Amino acid sequence: MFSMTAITPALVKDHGLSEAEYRRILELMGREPSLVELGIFSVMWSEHCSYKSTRFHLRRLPTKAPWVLQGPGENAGVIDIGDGDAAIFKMESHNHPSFIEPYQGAATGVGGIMRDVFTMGARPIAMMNALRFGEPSHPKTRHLVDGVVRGIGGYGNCMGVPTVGGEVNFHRCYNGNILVNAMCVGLAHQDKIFLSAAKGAGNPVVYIGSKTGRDGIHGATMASAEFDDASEEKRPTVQVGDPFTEKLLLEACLELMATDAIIAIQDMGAAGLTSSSAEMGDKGGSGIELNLDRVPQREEGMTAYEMMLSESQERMLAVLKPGREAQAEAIFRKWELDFAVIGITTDTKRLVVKHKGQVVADMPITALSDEAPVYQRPYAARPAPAGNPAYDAKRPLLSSLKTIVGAPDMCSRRWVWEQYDYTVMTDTVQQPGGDAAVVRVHGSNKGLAITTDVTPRYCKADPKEGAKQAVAEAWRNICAVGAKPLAVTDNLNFGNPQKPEIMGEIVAAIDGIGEACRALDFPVISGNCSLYNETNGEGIFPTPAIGAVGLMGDVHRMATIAFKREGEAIMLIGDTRGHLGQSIYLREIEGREQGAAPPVDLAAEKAHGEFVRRLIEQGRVDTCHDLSDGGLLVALSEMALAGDIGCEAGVAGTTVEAIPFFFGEDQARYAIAAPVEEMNRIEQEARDAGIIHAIVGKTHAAKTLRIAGAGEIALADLRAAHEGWFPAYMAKEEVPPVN
Amino acid sequence: MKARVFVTLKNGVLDPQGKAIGHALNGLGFDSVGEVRQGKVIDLDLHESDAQKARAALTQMCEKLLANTVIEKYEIELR
Amino acid sequence: MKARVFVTLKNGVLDPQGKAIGHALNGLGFDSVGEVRQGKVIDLDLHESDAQKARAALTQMCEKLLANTVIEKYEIELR
Amino acid sequence: MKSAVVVFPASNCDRDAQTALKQLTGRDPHMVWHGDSALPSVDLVVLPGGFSYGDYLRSGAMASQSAIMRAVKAHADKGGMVLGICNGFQVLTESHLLPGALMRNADLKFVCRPVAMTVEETQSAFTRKYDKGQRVVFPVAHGDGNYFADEATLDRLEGENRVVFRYVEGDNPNGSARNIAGILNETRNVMGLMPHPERVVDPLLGGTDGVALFQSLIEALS
Ligand SMILES: Nc1ncnc2c1ncn2[C@@H]1O[C@H](COP(=O)(O)OP(=O)(O)O)[C@@H](O)[C@H]1O
Ligand SMILES: [Mg+2]
Repeated sequence: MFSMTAITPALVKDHGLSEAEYRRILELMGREPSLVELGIFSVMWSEHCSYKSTRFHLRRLPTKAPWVLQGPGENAGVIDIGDGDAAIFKMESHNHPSFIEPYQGAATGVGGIMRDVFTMGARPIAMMNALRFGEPSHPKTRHLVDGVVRGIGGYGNCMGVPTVGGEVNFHRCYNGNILVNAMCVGLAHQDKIFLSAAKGAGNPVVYIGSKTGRDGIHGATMASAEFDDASEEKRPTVQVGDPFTEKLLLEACLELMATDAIIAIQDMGAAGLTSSSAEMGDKGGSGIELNLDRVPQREEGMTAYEMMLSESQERMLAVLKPGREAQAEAIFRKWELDFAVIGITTDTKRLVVKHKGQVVADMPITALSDEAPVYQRPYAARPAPAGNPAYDAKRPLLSSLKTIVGAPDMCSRRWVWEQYDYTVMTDTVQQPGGDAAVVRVHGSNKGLAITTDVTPRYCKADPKEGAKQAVAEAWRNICAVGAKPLAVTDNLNFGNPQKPEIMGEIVAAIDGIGEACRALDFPVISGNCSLYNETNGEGIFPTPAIGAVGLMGDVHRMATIAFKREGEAIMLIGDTRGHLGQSIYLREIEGREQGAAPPVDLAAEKAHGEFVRRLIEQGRVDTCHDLSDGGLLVALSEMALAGDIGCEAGVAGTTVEAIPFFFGEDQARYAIAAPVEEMNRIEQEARDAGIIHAIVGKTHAAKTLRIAGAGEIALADLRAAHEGWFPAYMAKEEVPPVN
Repeated sequence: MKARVFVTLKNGVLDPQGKAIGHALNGLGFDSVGEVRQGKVIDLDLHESDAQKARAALTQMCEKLLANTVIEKYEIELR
Repeated sequence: MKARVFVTLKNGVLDPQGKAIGHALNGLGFDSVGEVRQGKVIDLDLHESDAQKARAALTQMCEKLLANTVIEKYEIELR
Repeated sequence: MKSAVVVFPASNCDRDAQTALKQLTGRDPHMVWHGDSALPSVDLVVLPGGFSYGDYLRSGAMASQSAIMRAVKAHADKGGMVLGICNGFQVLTESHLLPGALMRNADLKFVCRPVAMTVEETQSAFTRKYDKGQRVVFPVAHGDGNYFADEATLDRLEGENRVVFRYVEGDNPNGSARNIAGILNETRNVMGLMPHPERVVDPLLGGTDGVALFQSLIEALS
């Protein structure tokens, strides 16, 4: 029945399968697999699709809350945001393709995460991106920054979805492995959420979107004898994004979803037809039979193997109610997209693939899902450095500040976000540059606050505490604008899990995320793992990026970081002990990455976040900034620059010395500003609630930052440093565009 | 010396622009139009009279900057 | 029949892309590079065997869609 | 005032235009599909922002060939009002309803930010509610907003007071000739501009400077 290709050990190895895995395949199949079947196993059992190294540990994450409508396991997670509305979101990486071809890699990353969200019935309403590049002096960095940012903009802008925030870091640990993590947030009606379970037999399986080409078929497998001959050029493993087609696909899918023709729908992401059909059959407890002759093809002479493994973009697979094909087809024709009935659901629980009158694959679907390997890889914990490092107390505070606000990791990201359309859809009520972005729920007064956070240097020093900190900072950023944090998505970026010390980082980080999310009632509803981020044995810092969403009832009661009025009192909320370990100060001023990561007190995070949020919700505070990288003085500078209003401040409420007081990175802290009488009341309430706080200064008429005992610096000077670095760095060599 | 460099997508790489142009031309009634691919043409003035040297330099320029050899191929024409 | 259409900016129309490429090439040490202009090349498959008809159709395509004659000029090549 | 918004494939500010028109005129605009060949009977046609046809080939080029554009031309020929915003402006120049062309931004980057402009001309149905010389701030969000026309055309535009909005000197986001942000056609019933008035009709979104543009049209057309 199968055209036989001998499955040699070399071929198995080329498919990334171990000998033990192949023996398991033989057992499950009861015979030698065909080449197509081997290809299908190779992608379905890959780390990317099966999460085989992390699945066991991910089970420890909290995923439930009364407001969680759909946790991990679907294309994206879903939360209840009231009034019958749902927010649907997920974050995903496109690290490796972006390193090879930054524009297209980042663009298709954006396209992929958007499909994950709109395949569930949501209209995407906001995008975020968390980016990590190598050190600025590395010869590739500038080119990668330019390409990635243009690629994200090129795709997101065309889609008409505002890109409202993100993160950018530079560090030598990413020299050979940049990270491009993109997050998409969508909005849907709770009664119109679409899942991927292909329930029932005899239902048509339809293919919609772009045609299938030989995109992204893994290079290693191409080396096998069968595929050598025809290829005059080395086949690229990078796909080209087509945002125009994706925009049509989005509108067409939403139009089809407004009918009741769909039983199940799923985007074709990594491993395209293979994973979408296997996952839909698996979730629906059904079988799927595909006829590849009907697949719309872009190139001639495509083999079954190529079609099943192609990662061509902008495609979807859906299962319709019988008899609805014509209705669906009319919608896709209107949008000038390909539409084809390529198969049918069955009750066999098998994936059967036919091509040119032959059965080229016939396999039990459970072999691809439930039976996929799950490893408990050995892991080793690394002792975390302890102690608060020494510092030179004689360094002048304000010149250090100027250096810090102009450092690559700390300067304004305006150069980045101005290349993204962040105002399209006319609901961006808090623009990039603040703590969390806020997008209004269209036609209402509700808002969603969105942020992404992680501090890799903390995670390197102490993966568990660093992961807790990432969750805590995301929580804080959402509270700081006045929203209630609801749920998170994570993107776990790590090195090679087959090394026990890396696996140790993964396990510790998952434990940290779990502990923080549990304590903050902040469940994980979706996520993604990106492992093997290593070059020549050098791994990246553990980088568990956290994306989070919160809800505010009334966008008119929202805080921003900008000082708004002169003469207001500034309060520091939280305990300041002057933690300089792993701080920006130590790194940028003393040139050391040293000491313990700042400890995270989750009870304090919760209490302080709720206290601040209540003040904002009550309309009593509209100026708030959480304290993170760079500590209090950096926060005050950002507040002053954003509002173009100066302030004065001094050490208060503690015996901590000036440098650690102003630059320490103790957690669970916020700076707020309010009129003096209001602040008196707030102080009383803080005292009553047992929340550590101190009045550290006030806003003033001069456009300066004045620090008791350290002098004064003009906002213009700070602004020049803060706004200057990025454009100056990027201007050093003009990089011509791709288009 | 003047040189012209063509940078086009490799065969098999999706060309969304070409696809859309072909579609639009068909829509305008140009039925005879089949596949369309779009590329870049870069015209350069070179202060170099040795054709061999010019070609070597252009090859380097293409590899380093003008083409993204992951997805694009290039042709060099001296004139 | 295959056809190639070149669409380039008219002389006198500023070409920032070409300028940026020239600048970058100089920056990479290609000192012999003088002026650079960037344009588009569009390759078409035509189901048409009559060269004259093909050229007439292509001229129309250029005028209607492929070139914006306010800023661009075009050349047609049959192959 | 009755209005219509044309939806091209990959228009993406169609809903934004719809929302603003609804808010300011009190009635829903007709949403018209690019493949239709007729317009409903309306006073104003808006060509919205976005990336019609992906902006492949040239921004606005393929959209200018849409069936609906013949009807838009006929509407304009009869004196009907047409407003092209961003991609809509590009469609208008590609359709020759407005002179010149919109080229790639001089620094080759997409730019999204608020820009300051002056209202240069108030003798128009689009701007009569502004003061001449008034400074307004609208956001831009485009990669191809660099207005180009030959010197004679530019002189003529200026001479006939058809430059309606001009970027404040030093705040030109795209290299546009003579800081031009928006222009009128000869008969002053077609206007195109790169900045987005429909994004500044709500104080929460950073301003209300766009309101007067829509109110001008409402007043002129009532
Ligand atoms: N890649 C990016 N794209 C868009 N906005 C970004 C990006 N990186 C950072 N920003 C924005 O810059 C601001 C500062 O970022 P960051 O210092 O990481 O904030 P925080 O410390 O509050 O998490 C935020 O508003 C953030 O959304
Ligand atoms: Mg913050």
